[in-house]
Amino acid sequence: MTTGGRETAVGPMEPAGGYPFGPAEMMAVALARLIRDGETVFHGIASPLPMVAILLAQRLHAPNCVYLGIAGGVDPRPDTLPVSTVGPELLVGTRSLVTLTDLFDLAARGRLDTAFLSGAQIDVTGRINLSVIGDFARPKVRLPGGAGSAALMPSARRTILWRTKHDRRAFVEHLDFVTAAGNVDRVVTPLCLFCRVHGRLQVESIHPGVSLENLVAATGFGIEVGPETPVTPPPTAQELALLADVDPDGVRRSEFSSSSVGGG
Amino acid sequence: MTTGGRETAVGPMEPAGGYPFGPAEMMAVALARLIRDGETVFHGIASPLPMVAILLAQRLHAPNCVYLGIAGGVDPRPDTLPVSTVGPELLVGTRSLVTLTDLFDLAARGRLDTAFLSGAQIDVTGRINLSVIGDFARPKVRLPGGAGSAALMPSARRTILWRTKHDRRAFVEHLDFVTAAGNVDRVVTPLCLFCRVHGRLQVESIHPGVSLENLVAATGFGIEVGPETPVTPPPTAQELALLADVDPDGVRRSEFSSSSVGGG
Amino acid sequence: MRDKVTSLAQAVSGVKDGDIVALGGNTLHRGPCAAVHELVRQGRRGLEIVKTAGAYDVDLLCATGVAGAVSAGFVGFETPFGMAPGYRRAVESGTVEAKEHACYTVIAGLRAAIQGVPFMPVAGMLGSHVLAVRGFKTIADPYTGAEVVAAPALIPDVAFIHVQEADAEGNGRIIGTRFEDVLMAKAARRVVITAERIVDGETFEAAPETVAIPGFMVDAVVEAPRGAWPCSCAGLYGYDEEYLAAYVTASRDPADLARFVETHVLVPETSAVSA
Amino acid sequence: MRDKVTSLAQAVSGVKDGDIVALGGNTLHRGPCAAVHELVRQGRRGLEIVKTAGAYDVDLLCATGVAGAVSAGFVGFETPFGMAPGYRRAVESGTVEAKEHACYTVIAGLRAAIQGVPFMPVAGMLGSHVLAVRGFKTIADPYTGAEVVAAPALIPDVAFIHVQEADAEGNGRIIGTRFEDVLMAKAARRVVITAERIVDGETFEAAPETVAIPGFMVDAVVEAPRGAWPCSCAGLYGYDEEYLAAYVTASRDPADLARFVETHVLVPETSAVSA
Repeated sequence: MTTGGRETAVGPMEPAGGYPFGPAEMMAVALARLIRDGETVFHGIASPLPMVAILLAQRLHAPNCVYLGIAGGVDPRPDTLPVSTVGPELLVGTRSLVTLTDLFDLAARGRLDTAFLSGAQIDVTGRINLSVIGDFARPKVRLPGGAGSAALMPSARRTILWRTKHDRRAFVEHLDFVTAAGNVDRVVTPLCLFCRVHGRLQVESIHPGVSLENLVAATGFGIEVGPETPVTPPPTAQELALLADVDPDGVRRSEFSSSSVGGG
Repeated sequence: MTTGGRETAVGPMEPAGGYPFGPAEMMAVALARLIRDGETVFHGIASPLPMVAILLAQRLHAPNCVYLGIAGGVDPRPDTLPVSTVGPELLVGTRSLVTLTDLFDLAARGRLDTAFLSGAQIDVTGRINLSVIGDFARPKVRLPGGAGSAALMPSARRTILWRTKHDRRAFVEHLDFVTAAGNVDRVVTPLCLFCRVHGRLQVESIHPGVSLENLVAATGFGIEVGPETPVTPPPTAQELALLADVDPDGVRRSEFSSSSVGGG
Repeated sequence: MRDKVTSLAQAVSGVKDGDIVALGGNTLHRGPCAAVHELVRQGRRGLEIVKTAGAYDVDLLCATGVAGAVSAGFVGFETPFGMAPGYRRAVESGTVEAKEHACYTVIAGLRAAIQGVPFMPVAGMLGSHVLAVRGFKTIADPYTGAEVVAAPALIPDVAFIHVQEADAEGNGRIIGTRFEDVLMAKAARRVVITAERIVDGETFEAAPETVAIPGFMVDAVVEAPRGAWPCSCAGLYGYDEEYLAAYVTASRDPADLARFVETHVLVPETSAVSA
Repeated sequence: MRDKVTSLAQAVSGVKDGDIVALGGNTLHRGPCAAVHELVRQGRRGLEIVKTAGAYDVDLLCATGVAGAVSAGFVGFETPFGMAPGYRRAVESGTVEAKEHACYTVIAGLRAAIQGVPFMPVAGMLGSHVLAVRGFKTIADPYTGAEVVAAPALIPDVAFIHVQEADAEGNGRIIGTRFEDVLMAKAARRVVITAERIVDGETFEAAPETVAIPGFMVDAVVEAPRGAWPCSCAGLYGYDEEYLAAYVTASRDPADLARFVETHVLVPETSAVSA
């Protein structure tokens, strides 16, 4: 029904340490590592990387994390991964059905541990814009909208943002519109991992093969990096093997060739 | 699982016009006649007479009235009638399930046509008490409570009250507690049919075999009756035949020998 | 998801004196009576019981001193058995507070809890003294100024829900009507499922629509055959007319009631296998 | 209950210019696209479209001038096809008003409609500019004084819901996830069900849990095989990748779009049997 991701190689990383990986693999693994065992974890629309990351984390260190998706399944065991993360493939193996309403409610009453969200623009405080570029009433670019983010970012215990494009149009000094603000914990990009400390994003680690100069040049807000900045541990052989098993068609790469922006 | 009603003969009526009927038959038929074709109609807990009346009306003049019950069924076709009107017997033949929440919501948005409710006490304005006799905080008698009535009486398009005891303890000048108030249209008792005009109950018809003196003596609030007061048409042969078919075990009579008060 | 199967005693031991305890089912049907019996055996005190419409479960908890308050729209044994004598006596004597509700305000309070908001606007209710005795306030709609009743959030510390089938993860399948059980399971801080039988959860994968309670909302699962008894359990058994009639008779007198409870409830073997 | 089966043209003809129209489904899945195509064919104007997350349905209604406003949390074709060009152009040129929502405020507005109250308190949302651009107000909890966002009631004039099976009374069986379709069916003044096939309703009696939309809430039932196309319909067909890719390409240019609509939408035979 849906095809897997395309084989487009994007980003600055080269296979390192003998394991073949690119930015999609690095991001999927980095996202998976952030998931804790036993957590309730949500992703929404247009979210192939979180989908892959959750399924990978369940195979790695978080067998009891509860995977809740907009597709309505709970801990699905999909036979094939859809590129549309609302797809009925994500109902295979589910034992109960939940609606988006149920999941927003879960967050609202403080019981959703982690939400994966994204933004067309992300600022240094972790706020996001998924609404417009330019003026709201007569925008230069009408973006798709924030989906669940305005409700989830303040109410989920933590939000992990991801963005497959890391450039000065995505990571900005000033948002054109604040679609959502809230409990952002980490941001994962093809270049680095941000954590939020005292309300501001800072680089927690830089991915292998990325230069400090490129990272600074690609980031529209001020960051402090230097030779002491840790390097993200590259995906291990086990991580890559399980990733290939979870996502044999490479759906994790689909976001890199789409005009879509991950949603909520 | 449940037994049918007992064969207790209660009330002032004698078989009339050649058809054998007592107060349970008169009340069931009088309630059924009030139901209009195409309406959405609800009864709740402890409501054998409305249950029988709705099923009877569907067989008589209202085949398209929609029967919604607290048991969760829609237009059930029970094989046997339960004495507990919450019973799973009222799920037989249903094609969808509804919760009490759904039915209250339906009323709240103005889409429930008729609710059947009762009261331990009923006053001349049609307000009811199902909460306490005496002081609320330290009551002389703690009654079961109003169930859905406080929500439904103001929001259902109309409420039909019924009460199998018609005496001065039930039809009172002054309620000890107002459990619910609202859109009461008719009240059916073993003695008469009340309608509400300009906010006050008045006798619309007196049941056959009931004397005016008895009706006045049994009613705690002032009523205007006289020789010109119409007599309720007795159940027809067709009504009684279908009633016997709908309720062969005589569940309609069960309320007359119970300490229970019909609910909502 | 992890295995949550435990014993009834263990699951109930998590209830603390004074907790707000929601009970699934409605009147004579699918009440979580095995759990209620265990609350009596464990001697809990001062519980606030939440139910839209209760019967044996609420009456027994009031008559045995377990309940300190009841937030319900209705407590009675319906037409078959009439009034609830234990509840009546407890409220009339002042040992239990009747927190008068319409069933819909119980629902509204649970909805507020589910949605993580402090109150829920609720239609109807105007003209009822319930508002005054409960201190329910009205609030002006910020858009039109219209006044609407606001029911405060009602957050159970624990909900007990009896189902026909559950798996070890807590997925609960309810056959027939769900009453307000799903609301209770979502609203409560902790959810205990008692199930007629524990089944392999793979059997739910073919029809997840029939699973009313998703396992991730559940904290403990207990296998409790006939766990709704003496209530009915749709598809399996009706309510126990003889037992309930005897209970209601006994419940009218404290000494009779004490003997009845001693025989039928305090001895686990009896209540577990009776009828 | 009465028979509600009618033609698609008849069912859609009840929509008036300017109506608020809710569409079931989500993004590329189980949208009521047969009804959407008929709205285009009948040339409705100025509709306010309500959806949590839309794609082809919302984009087409914007691109063809049927929609005057969109109340949605998201409009886009997700990762497979990216942004929604027709929606973008219509909003950027000012012919369609984007009534910015979080999906949860759409849900909150529908909940207020369902519950017959003028507004619904909704958690989260603080810090978002959505509040300001939509004029959403906050309200003080009358019990604690805590401020909470109040979403105004959102009452669709009509909801179109596509299901796998329905009976003549309007009982609608949905296989797989229900998205927010049940909320829409309850909130709307009028409900139109389009169904892959109309079946004998007796088949629902064995498993009423699988019936998502009770018939008594439904006004019209239309048999519409492949009625979700080009969206997916769980258990029956996937989304039509080739068609959607072609649509998105055409939608970028008004002239191309007009030709595409002429060929694929305005000719009923084509859209009814295509793919």
